[in-house]
Amino acid sequence: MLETIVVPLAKIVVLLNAVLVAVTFLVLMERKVIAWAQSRLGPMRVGPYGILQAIADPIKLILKEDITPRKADKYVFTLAPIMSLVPALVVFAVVPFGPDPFYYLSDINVGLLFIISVTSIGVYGIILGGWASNSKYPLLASLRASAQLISYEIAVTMTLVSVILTTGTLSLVGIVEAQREGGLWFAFVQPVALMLVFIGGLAETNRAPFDLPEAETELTGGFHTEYSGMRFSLFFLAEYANMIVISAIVVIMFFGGWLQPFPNVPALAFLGFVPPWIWFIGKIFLFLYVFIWIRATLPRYRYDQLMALGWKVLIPVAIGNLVVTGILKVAL
Amino acid sequence: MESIWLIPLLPGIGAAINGLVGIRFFGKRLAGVLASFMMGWALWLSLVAFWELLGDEDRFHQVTVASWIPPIPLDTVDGIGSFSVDWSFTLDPLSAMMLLIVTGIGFLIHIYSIGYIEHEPRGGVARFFCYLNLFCFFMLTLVLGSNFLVMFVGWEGVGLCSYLLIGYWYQKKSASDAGKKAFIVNRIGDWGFVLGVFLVFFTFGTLDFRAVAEAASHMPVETAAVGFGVISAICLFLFIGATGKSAQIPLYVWLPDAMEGPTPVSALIHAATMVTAGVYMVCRNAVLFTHAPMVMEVVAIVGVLTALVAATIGLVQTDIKRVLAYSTVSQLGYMFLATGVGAFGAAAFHLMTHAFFKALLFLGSGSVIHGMNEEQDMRRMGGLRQYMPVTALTMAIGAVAIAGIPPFSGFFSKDEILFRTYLHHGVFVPDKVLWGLGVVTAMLTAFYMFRLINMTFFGAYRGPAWGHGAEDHGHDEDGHGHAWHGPHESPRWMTIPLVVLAVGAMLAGFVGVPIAFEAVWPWTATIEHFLHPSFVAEGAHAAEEAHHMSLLGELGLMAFSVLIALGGIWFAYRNYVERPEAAERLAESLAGPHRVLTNKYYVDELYDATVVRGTMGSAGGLWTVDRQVVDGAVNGTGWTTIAASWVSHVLDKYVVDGLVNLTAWLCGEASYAFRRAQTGLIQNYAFVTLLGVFAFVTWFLVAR
Amino acid sequence: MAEAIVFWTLAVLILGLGIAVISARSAVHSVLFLVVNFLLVAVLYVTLNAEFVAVIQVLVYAGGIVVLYLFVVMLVNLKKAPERYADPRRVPWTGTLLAGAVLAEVIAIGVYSTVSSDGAAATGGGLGADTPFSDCGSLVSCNTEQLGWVLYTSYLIPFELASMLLLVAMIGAIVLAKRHL
Amino acid sequence: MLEITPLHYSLLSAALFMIGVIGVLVRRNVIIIFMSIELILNAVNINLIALSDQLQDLAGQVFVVFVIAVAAAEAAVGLGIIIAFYRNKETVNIDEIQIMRW
Repeated sequence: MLETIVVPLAKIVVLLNAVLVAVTFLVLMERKVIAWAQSRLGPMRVGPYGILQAIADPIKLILKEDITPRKADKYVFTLAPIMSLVPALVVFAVVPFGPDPFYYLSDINVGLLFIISVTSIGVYGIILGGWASNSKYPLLASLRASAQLISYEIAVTMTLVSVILTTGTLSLVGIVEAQREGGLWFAFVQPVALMLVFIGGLAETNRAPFDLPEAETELTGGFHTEYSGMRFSLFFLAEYANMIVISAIVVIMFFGGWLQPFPNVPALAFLGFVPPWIWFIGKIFLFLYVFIWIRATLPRYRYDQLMALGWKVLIPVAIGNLVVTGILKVAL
Repeated sequence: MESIWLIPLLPGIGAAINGLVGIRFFGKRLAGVLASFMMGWALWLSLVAFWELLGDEDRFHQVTVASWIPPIPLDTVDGIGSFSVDWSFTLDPLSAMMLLIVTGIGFLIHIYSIGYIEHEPRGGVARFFCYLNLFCFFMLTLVLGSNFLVMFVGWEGVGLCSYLLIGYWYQKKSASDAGKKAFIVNRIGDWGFVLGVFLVFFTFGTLDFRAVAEAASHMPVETAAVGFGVISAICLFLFIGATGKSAQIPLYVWLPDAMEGPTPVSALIHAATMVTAGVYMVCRNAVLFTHAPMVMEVVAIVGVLTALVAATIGLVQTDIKRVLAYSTVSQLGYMFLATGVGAFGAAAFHLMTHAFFKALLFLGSGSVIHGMNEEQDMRRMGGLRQYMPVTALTMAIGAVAIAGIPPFSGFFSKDEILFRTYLHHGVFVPDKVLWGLGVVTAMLTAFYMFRLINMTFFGAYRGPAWGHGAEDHGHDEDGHGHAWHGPHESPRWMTIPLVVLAVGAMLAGFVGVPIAFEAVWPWTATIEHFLHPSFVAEGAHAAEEAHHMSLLGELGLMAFSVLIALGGIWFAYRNYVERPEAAERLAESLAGPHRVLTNKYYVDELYDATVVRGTMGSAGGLWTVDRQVVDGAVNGTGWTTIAASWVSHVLDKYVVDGLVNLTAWLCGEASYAFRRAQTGLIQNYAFVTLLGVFAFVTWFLVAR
Repeated sequence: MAEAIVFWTLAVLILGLGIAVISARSAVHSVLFLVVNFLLVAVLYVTLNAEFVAVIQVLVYAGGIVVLYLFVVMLVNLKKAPERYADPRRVPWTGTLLAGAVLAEVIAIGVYSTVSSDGAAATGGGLGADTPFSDCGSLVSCNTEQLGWVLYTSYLIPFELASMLLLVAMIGAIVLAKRHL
Repeated sequence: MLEITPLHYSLLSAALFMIGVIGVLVRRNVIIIFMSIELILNAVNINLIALSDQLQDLAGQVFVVFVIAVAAAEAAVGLGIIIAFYRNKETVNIDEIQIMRW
């Protein structure tokens, strides 16, 4: 009873809270980093160096009035943000933070497929949010967003297949173990796949330079224009949780998950003093920083450019990468 | 000699360039220079080939360029033969001589044409030179061809070019009519030629000249005693071809009309080269003809009659080119007379000398016409020697040469013909009659030639007046419409060929000096010896027959003919220079014959009344038959069909269609219930499917 | 016990959502019910030890096909209600009754056959025994590998045919839906 | 009742199948009819998976994979036809789609 119900439940509670708190601080981190990139200071008022801004923002969002437009489809309007956030959180069920079963909720043998399939549910949140608002700009934005997500999902999935081909397992723990046994992070084995997954991940999380669905200059705010208060904050949470998910996938797939750098090199064995979950979270934050860095640096794509990139560059390259990987796998 | 096939090809290339590119893009001078250059090149190759031939023991060289007609089994008199033709060319003495004539005179006339044709529009010049080069291409093919069919290609080709060039000024009705006339009359001759060729193949199983001659030499000579055999038939058919091409009775009528063409054309085609093709062809088949003495006699008779008739017509013509045209016909008659009496060498010799002086005379007349601003009537000329001295002098040389005054070329060749005619023993015709007619013709020749010279260059100027306002008129470079400033000498382009030809007309005769002059001139009868191998079969290197009579007799004959010629000249001088009115008086006193001669013996009218009208009449009759009877039958069939189809239509509509409609109606009525089931609603169909499932499941349930 | 609870819960939800799908007034709601239905069916698959198929069900059906339906529903944004006109010849209620009857019959057959041939099922064996992954023990732990093995050996040609079918369908859908090619 | 036999799954499958059939027969919106067909396919899949588990034979799961592939193809082409039809006739009511009946 304890093993099958209480411990997992406790882990779930801790994990969800950790993710949500991480998201609030991620928002603060984003504001600070962008401010520094633009030679500003960013939030400075709440707490020392604005640290407590991370607490103030959620409080504000929760306390704001939650408006439902009269012509909106009420149930769907409520359902949409939930459908957006839930898949992002469900993914953490299979993310391993460390080598022991203690560090993860479960290790299923189709872990990677599970992540892909669950994230593909996330598109409902966006598309229904836009539709339920019964307003033309959100609808346009949601159609754009879902087309974008589906397109890039194909490229990412194709790329991940080539990684699976390298490891021979779909289990996330297995993938990390494969990197430990190989002594080399897959970032060095599959550099093309890394680039493809990272670009695709940017697009799937609607981050710059692919933030078309929330292009405020064109669509007055994107698919969540009509949302406010708590329901808006759910979309907000979902986006940042998705960022963390993508970072986690990239780290697990290509940067050795909880492994220290070059785990087979004895000279670097002293790095093992740092606990594995610290390594894992540190790498995730590194990639979150890259996300923010890119947003501060690159301009937004035009919609046709976005589609051309997805269909005419990423997918062919992904297929080519898959073919090359297969040939090498057979040849070596 | 290996490259003799290139000799015809060069003008052919020139024609292609001028025709395909030149008409659109070339300037006048460029077109002419290109064509002349091609002819000059061909001339050079001909000279080289001739030189090599002189060094060749066999005096025979054959080059096969390609296979033309692959072997086809065809019927011959000896069973099935293999009919195959190659593109092969032969160089032997006869063709070498013709080669030099065609390329040499052709080259000079090309040069002359550059000057003559410069008033034409730009495209017309290129067209002219294209035709001229094309003519040379075909003429050289004709000359070099080593079998009947290759020769026939050239034969038809020159006919085509003749037609094109006579009709060069196709806007002029008379020119295009003359072209058509030449073409159609030539067709009659070609018909004979083709029949001859068929018969040659049927008889000998080959078309190669040399093989035919070889085979014929083994056959008996078809004298009157032997009878009229197949060789005679062949020769007669070939001679019909020759009469067409070489303008002999009865097919000579086209040649005078052909003078509608530009004068260089008249000189090249209708005097020097093409019209001699018939003579050449007869000489080429000398072996065949010597085996058919009766046909030889016919040839001689036709030749001498043509010579006489044409000469008489020439006496009264006033158009300068027509006089020369009849003169040409007359001289061609001489050549046939020579072949007819077996003097093929003399014929070829006269052909050569005639080419020189007749080309000279034509070019001279062209120069006169050019200088007189397209005036051709001699009655409107006179005294022109002071305006165009070079033309006058060269033409006078030509006239002397044709009249047969020693030592000019005409004397040697004509005298050889008359001499051989004198010696000839005819089959039907009494001895010496042919000779007598020839002599009369010689006198007439001298007369009408000097009539021409006198009327043109001597006496008072009778032509139109001309303005002296050279300064008043802007000198138009294009030529057309520029004011005429009186008779003038022609440009260098034209006079230089005249001079060259005049030298040729003076000296050409020395290659054939009679044997009688052995004492004073060691190289006698050179050309006869040179040509002899061409006139005998390969195997039969028989010694040349010696045609001898006493030296005194021979010299006497010569002196007689010279005297006759001088008499003609004197008569012309008296009537046209000393007392111009005497000619008119003479014409009045002999009004009847004069009118007959002026109207050319009414031959054109006769042909018009018989052949042309006959053809037109029968065509009209046939047309009427066609319209009334044939068309009537066709229309009747049509009406019958319409009526029948109407009946069929009624049957179709009411019986057949009725049955079909009945069937359809029955089907439609019978299927009413089934049709109701087709609602078009997919769900109803799905319902029926479900019904089937229900039935199945029920059966399953019950059956258990 | 636990299996029974899970099964009955899922069965009731699946059937209820199925009815909701065909009875929802708005097409979008219908699509949403369908998605949830499919997710629940995927859960059912998991309880039946078919993890890979369950994930594929979510990925292809819920993540792909139904999104396509949602797209089409939004594109066909009708001004008048799509079901306003009803042909008088249609037979919906008869059909429903007939379907119910067939269902009843099938249940009857099922109940009878279970009673009559009790225990004849569950013979075991199958393809799992002779694959290279037979050392995995049960079908559960190596489901994906074994399915892949079977799919790429015994069922290779049908698999390739299915891929060709998908390619053809893709091209056909593009040709059909594109306004100007 | 408490022991779950394959029969339970088969009857669940049959019930879902009939729900789909009723959807096909009753609804006039072509899109919803298509969705009903998807329900039918799912019913079949449930049956296949259940029997696969019962018989320990992977063929059932293989067939489910094929069924899903065919369903994807059917959805793509069918929805393409609906789009094309809607573009021409401005309707998705199946009762108005009957001009091919003759």
